[in-house]
Amino acid sequence: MTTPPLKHIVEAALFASGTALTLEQIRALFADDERPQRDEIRAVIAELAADYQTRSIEIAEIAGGFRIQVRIEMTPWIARLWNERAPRYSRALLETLALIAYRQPLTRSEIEDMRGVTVSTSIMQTLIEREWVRIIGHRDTPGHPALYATTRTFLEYFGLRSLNDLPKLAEPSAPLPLTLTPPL
Amino acid sequence: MTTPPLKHIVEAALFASGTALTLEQIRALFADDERPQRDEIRAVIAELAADYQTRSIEIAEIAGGFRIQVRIEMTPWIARLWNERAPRYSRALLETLALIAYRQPLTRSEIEDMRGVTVSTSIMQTLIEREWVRIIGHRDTPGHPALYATTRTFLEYFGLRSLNDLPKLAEPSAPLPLTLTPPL
Amino acid sequence: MNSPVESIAFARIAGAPLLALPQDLYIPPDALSIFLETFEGPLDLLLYLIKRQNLNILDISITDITAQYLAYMELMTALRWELAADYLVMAATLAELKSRLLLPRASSADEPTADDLRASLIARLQDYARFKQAAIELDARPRLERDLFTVHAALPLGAIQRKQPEVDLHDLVIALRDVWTRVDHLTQHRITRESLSLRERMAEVLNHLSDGMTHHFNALFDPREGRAGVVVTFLALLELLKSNLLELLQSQPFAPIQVQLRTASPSIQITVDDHASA
Repeated sequence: MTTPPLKHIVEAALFASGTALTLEQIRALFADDERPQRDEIRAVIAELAADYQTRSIEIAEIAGGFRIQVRIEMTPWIARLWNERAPRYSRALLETLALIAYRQPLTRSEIEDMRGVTVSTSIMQTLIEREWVRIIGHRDTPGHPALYATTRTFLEYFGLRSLNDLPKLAEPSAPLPLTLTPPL
Repeated sequence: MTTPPLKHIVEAALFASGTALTLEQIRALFADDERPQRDEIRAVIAELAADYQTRSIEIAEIAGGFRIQVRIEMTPWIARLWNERAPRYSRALLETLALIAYRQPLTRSEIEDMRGVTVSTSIMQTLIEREWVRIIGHRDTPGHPALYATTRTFLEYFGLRSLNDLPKLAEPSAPLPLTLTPPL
Repeated sequence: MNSPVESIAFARIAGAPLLALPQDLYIPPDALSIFLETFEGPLDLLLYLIKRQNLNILDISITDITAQYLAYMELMTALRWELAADYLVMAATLAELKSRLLLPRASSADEPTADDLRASLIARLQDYARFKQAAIELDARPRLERDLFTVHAALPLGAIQRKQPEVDLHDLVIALRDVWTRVDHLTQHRITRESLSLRERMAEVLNHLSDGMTHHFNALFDPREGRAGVVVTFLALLELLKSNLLELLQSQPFAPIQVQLRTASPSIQITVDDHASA
């Protein structure tokens, strides 16, 4: 059996994995003596991206890796596959998540100080269960509170290349955003 | 926004679903007035199959439906994606499975109400792919949410003759809050 | 300072007049949930009060904002007590700040001045406003499950045996026990249909008033039922008022509120079940 072209192996891996793969994860699929260089993989990924121009899918660079995703124009039809609404998240949860994303690592009581309210246990539990947030250590202060940070899954879920890809925070001196509370 | 071509929608659906889709399942993705005929869908699937001749994937007809799968020549490389020890299931997945086992049939939002957190689509997908859980119908309420139940494979895996063999557990002392859970 | 109650009368949410206490106890049915859910905390409430007046954060008058804040708090406290702690801390901060502004003290090096306190409150508000906005932007990003779907090609049959995680029955039982424990825990803070039905309570209130006499507003509440009971009774009263089955009487501002059946209609016969859920 002849070895398939590199492009096919990379494509098959991205199709089968379902999540973003880094260049190193792709390289690990090959035996030592046939392992491609990072640049070679980059090149075939660029070729694939060009091939998909006329298809329903695209390659996105996410969380330090690459993944194949359905083009967003298809969402109205594809969303019906599951016949269920996508989960919605409360403002409290999203504010907590945003704080962790921008200010990580930080403790729960630091989050509470910033938001001015107690953070409910179920919010932290949801964030950890969704694997958007994890405990990366403990602060060296009395009580050794846990330090929270975002994960690679968070980047993948929200389609971010890296934390630098987060939208810039408004300047502190900027006028108040006029967006009122979202409708209930 | 213009409607994408039928071929793109069908391709996107097959890619996103990961499992075989029947012609009827594909037709159900469309609104009544734009729903394609079975023959039209068959025709675009044939086109897709021809397109994939030179790629790493193919369309297979399985159990009365169609699915996109990786060509068998790719398996030596793809298999290494899962080279490591089997991962462990998350607590979220186990709780979801337990609730379905003990409270079936029930909807995803009922599971969410009881757990107090949202259940991700990927958990439901994993349980269905593992063939431990399946959709056995739809509740006759707005949105017609899917009703989940465990399967024979579930009973076999856990060595149970029937659901009555599940260990008895004390129910919560208070009635379950089925309607008043605030969204997270 | 205005009485808190009077200030509430001028409260508006999303531009619509919300309350006119105590002249008329009518609250739009969704107002209650707006109050319970709109504000994410004291900082959020303060931002709202500032925005409502089209003020720049830097220009706020501590005196005005304190008065308005306390008025809102009074109402929120009446509706949902567990909010009070976080909000109380802010109320204390504001009151402290206000008193320092009004009564300049002999300056002491180690005590923050009123200007310092004001500046630090403003900085907190600005910071909170930025993250509130960031959360809205995060929510708007295309995300998996809702807007974006990744591809999943299947594996050829029999070609690869994917290693599947093992689970034993014991794990399942433990998982379920965890859920039950949580349900137990959560239910203590929740109004459940079974124990405190709104419709049932509406019927009880009507029954209570069926003698045709006027009753003290306060007498309709049973403190033994706790906060949840008070809220359900309150909601029941609002529902009954909305459907014109009750009327409220008050001889003069701040006098005790009296409740009686609307005299024209002996409408106790109306089955409460017919009442569409608002």
